[in-house]
Amino acid sequence: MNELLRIKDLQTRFYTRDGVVHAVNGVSYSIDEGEILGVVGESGCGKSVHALSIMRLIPDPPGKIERGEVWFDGQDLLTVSDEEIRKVRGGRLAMVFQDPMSSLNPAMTIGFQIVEALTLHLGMNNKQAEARTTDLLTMVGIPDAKNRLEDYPHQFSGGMRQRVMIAMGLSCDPKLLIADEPTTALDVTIQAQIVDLIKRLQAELGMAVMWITHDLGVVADVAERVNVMYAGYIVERGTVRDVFKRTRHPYTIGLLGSLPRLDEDPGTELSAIPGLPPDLIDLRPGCPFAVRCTYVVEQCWNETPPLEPTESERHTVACWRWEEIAQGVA
Amino acid sequence: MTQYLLKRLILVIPVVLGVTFFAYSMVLLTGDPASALAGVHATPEMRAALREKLGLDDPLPVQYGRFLVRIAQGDLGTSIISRIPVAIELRLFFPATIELALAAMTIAIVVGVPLGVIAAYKHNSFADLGTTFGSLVGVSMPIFWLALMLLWIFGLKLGWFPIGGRIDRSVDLQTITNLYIVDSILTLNFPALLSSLHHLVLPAVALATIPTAFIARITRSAMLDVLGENYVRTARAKGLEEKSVVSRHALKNAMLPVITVIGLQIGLLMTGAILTETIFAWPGMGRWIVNAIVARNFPVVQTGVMVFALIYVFVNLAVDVSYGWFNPRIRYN
Amino acid sequence: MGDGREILAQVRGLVKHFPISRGTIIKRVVGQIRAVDGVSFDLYRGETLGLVGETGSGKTTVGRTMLRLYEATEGEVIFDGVDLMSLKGKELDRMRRRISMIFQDPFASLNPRMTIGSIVGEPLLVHEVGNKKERQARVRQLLEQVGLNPNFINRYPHEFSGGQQQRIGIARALALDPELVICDEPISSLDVSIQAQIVNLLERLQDELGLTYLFIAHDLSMVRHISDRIAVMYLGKIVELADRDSIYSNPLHPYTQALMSAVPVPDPDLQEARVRIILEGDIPSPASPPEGCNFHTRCPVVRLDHCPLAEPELRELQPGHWVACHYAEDFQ
Amino acid sequence: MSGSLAETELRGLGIPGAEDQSQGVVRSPFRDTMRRLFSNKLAIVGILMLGTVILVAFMAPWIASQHPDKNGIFQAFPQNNKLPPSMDHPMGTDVIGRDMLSLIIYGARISLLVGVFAVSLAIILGSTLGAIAGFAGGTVDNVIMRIMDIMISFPTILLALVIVVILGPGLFNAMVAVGIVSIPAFARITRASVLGESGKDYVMAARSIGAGARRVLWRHVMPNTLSPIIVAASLGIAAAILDAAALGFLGLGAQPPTPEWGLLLSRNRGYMFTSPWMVFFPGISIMFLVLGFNLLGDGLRDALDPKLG
Repeated sequence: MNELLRIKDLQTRFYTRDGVVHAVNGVSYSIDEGEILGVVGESGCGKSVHALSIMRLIPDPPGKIERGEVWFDGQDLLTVSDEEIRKVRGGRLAMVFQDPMSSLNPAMTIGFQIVEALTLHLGMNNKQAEARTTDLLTMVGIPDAKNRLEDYPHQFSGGMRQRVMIAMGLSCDPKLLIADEPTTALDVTIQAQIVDLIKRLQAELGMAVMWITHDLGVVADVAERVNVMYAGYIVERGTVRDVFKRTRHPYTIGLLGSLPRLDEDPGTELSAIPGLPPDLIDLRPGCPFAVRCTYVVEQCWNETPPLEPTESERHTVACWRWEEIAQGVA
Repeated sequence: MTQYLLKRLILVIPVVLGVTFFAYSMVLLTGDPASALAGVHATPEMRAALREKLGLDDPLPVQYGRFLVRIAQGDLGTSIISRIPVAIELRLFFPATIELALAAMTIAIVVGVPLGVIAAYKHNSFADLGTTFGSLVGVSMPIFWLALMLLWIFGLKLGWFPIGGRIDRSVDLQTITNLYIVDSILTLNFPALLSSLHHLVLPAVALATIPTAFIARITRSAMLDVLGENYVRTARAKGLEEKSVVSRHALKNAMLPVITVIGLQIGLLMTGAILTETIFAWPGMGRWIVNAIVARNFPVVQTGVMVFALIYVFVNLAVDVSYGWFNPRIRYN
Repeated sequence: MGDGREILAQVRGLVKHFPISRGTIIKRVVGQIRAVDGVSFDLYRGETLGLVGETGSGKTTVGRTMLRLYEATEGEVIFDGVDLMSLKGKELDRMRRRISMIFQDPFASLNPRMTIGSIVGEPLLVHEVGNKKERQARVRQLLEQVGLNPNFINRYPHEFSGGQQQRIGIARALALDPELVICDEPISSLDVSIQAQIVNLLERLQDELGLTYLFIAHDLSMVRHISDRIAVMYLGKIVELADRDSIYSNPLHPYTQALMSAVPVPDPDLQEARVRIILEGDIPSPASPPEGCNFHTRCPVVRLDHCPLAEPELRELQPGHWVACHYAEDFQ
Repeated sequence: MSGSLAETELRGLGIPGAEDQSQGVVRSPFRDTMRRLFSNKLAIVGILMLGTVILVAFMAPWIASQHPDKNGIFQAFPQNNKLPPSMDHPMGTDVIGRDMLSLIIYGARISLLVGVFAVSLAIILGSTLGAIAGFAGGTVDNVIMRIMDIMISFPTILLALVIVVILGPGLFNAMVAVGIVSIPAFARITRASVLGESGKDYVMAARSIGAGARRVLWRHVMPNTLSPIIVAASLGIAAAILDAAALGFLGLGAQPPTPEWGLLLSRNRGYMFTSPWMVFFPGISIMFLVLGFNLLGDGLRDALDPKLG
């Protein structure tokens, strides 16, 4: 597989009145062409911010991409001109957002909102763009698409709106689709429809997908590889089986333990992670998870563990004690 | 849409009735209209006769009903001072005020909206702070003082603009609508157009100050809200240029609160017109009413109060209806 | 199921319709949002009954109507032998001491201008329990019980994280030693690792205080974890009610089956092995629910000659296992 | 005000640092508001401006060079009329030779009084009506709010003029008129706020523990409706001062010899082309005071509701 996106040491901060928020703290990884990568973590772990940083959509001020490289299709997106990045956005690199109601412009027809992208990136005229928009909407499963181009977002249900968002994201045949919690705002049965849709389209169109979510179950379902993020760091990375079955980071272990399992005896107590997520404003040196970690040792307080390969080259973890954990857990 | 319009019209009816009722009963509250009409030298018998003739001894609802019938027939009474039918005076003064108000509103929108957009876009910049502070100064200014200062500086010291009236006495203008700008264009009277525009500048600028400031403030805060919305991020993620993001995606959504304020500004504009017209000797409704109030010229006061209130009511109706264009949700519900 | 166990509350034929009114000056009712449309179930003392459903299923309305936060359109809620719906004034207040509620959005459910001490102490004050000193002591005890530092008593809600705010809400709900606690999606706005903390807390408190829970949620795996019995709602009606194990091992309603198969499992092997039932279409609006069986528009096994015409009864197909589907026998 | 957009965006991104998590000092909503208010430059300017006027008004007997007698009349010095600003008369003298600065200093007392009185009247009547409308709903709400709609349809000055004509000209009547004119604004704000707060979860929570209607109203709903009313009060005082000055200017407000700013301006208007200071200083004083209240009101709005820019 060819490498499509390579991120090196990405760091994003927000300069707020209360202090500097260390949102993303040196993230490096790559995505191959046609791959589905899951990015999982709780709120404030930097998963969305890092995706927006890739697109250069961080509101500045207060946000600032401090350093790093984002190589996409032979270009470093962080150094190209504003004009160049606009050509990439919505074209080869598209994004679908969490809340389909607020992410669509309420004062514009959905037809226009998709046509707009097509005329911009593919240079189509209105007629061609409308025809393609109808095809796209049909493809994402909107019944009677032709007659719905003139409708406004509020005339669609939540699930249908997310389909419209997906059609918009796919409009210019992106090589990479970043889906930022695309199913979080939806009901369970609708969520299943959307997951199924994106999986099907990914297989058909062969694009790569970065699937950002807090739902470990969704990741296990859709992704081939996973990044687990905590406090702006990737703490564990590997194939879904590596991360879910040979878990090496105490945070991932805790996260999985927090979830009740359909295959477990429901009587057992959940092994919740104690404490609160860290305050990113005064993020202290050392492992960010140390305060909540049951495996913590002296070293964790002072040195930030690097992301290192474990038993397998492709399964990496940022923990000083992963080997002991492996022996204990495995 | 038609149904929505109809609904809104029905809602206006009680307000219109209330307004006319207030205008009518107000006169009774301020004292005996018969004595005012009859003059100071009238005997008690003359006043009593007049009261009976005017039907002032009937119960209030009956009087009000008669009043409504009368204005429905276009009879607004006769001015006590000039003895001219109020309807005729109204046709003379009303267009002057409309001309002034429209000019002021145009200035306010043309200046205020872009200022607010720029301030919001360059949030926390010097331009933003300047607009915020400047617009606060604008709304804090006593309009009669501002008018006097403009008159003093641009009328007297610099001599750029005339200090009163609507048109030079030396210019002939055949009036059709009594809107001088419209009339001079209709009659292709270029000198009259120039002269009336020249006279309009200072009063219009004075009158526009407060609405401009208000509109700039509201536009700024509405734009700030909208620029933080997710669909603006979507527009950027689509690769649109900033220009289209702001002008196409953000502005249309931000206009909703702005047009509400424009509607509400009409009330303030009318308040301003009362004061501005007094200072610039503008022969409009404001001056007409103030003079009438001081002189207790009730038929004129009644008419003026009603006209001002009805303008407000119907402008706000128009604003409500125009929501449909900006907000498709309303159009379809 | 009910054998030998004490019934704490019975909900019988509960209906809550919210009128949709139109009109400018004269309001007229043009329709009804049928939020809850005939719901009956029993609550046994000391158990947790899970009430699951998606948007528009009416699960939250059931909880709120039981506490008379909404007035029921029809139906009875018999609590310890008394119909709550018929109570007035003082009697109602007395009964309210025995039932309390935990809300979905912890921050929104706490008055931002009150200290957490006065929030947690308010039920005591309202029901005139003890003197000031005793109340203060009780508040400190409650805070400790839910895992908060009692010295925070003078702080304000916005100074706490979401999980801590929910603990404050729980402390308030426990202030009057209630017998029944209605938990209205108490964890759905929290992060995964915090959810587990709160669920463990609720379970511990149930053991310690012998509470009965009505646990309202949309997350099936969490409901299965915490509940003894589970009721599944769809468009204002209960479609299936059974004890936890039988509903998971042997779901009899096609909606329950689809709902369970839609829940993602955090295990790639299991995920692969599962057969997914993906329902088509959207959830209909509760303002105009489909005729007959209200699930027939999305049902994968619908029989069009019957389902749209007749409304299925909720019937006890197996002991303690209730289901509202004409063809539930086929799934046994 | 600064950074509010940023904070909203940060919350949207779910960055915990964007919400205050500091657990050090006890931070009541009141202290938070004050902290935000005093970190707003424009608000501080407003507070300083207001402070100056209040101080001047309070200290008038000590700082003015001329003083009114028992009947409130300033002595005229006809030989000193229309003197331009100088060391002796920093703002010059008026048509009958009174020291403008002294008049302005004593006028500050009147404008402050007018603003506070009018808005107090409007709050007492308007907010009560609004709260009743919001709580009662139905017909009561409809009737109250339609009356407010009618009142709001009249330009404020026009309505005030009519009220003054009914009551008779004079400072007190002008204050009452301006107060009445402000009623609908407070009624609307209070009603909207009561409706908004009543629908919130914490009100539902209070009802769930059995709190009675009175407790829900006074302990839960009303304290949370205060913010918009406080903001409206500050901005309302500004508007009331302007309206009262306009009434004075039209000769229907304060009557001579009261040194009311609008009246001063109107009395000297005829001489403005020859002695512009006589018009300039009263006007700038009005603007100074009104701007102070507007800046404070704006700052309070931002401080009380950090979400709004």
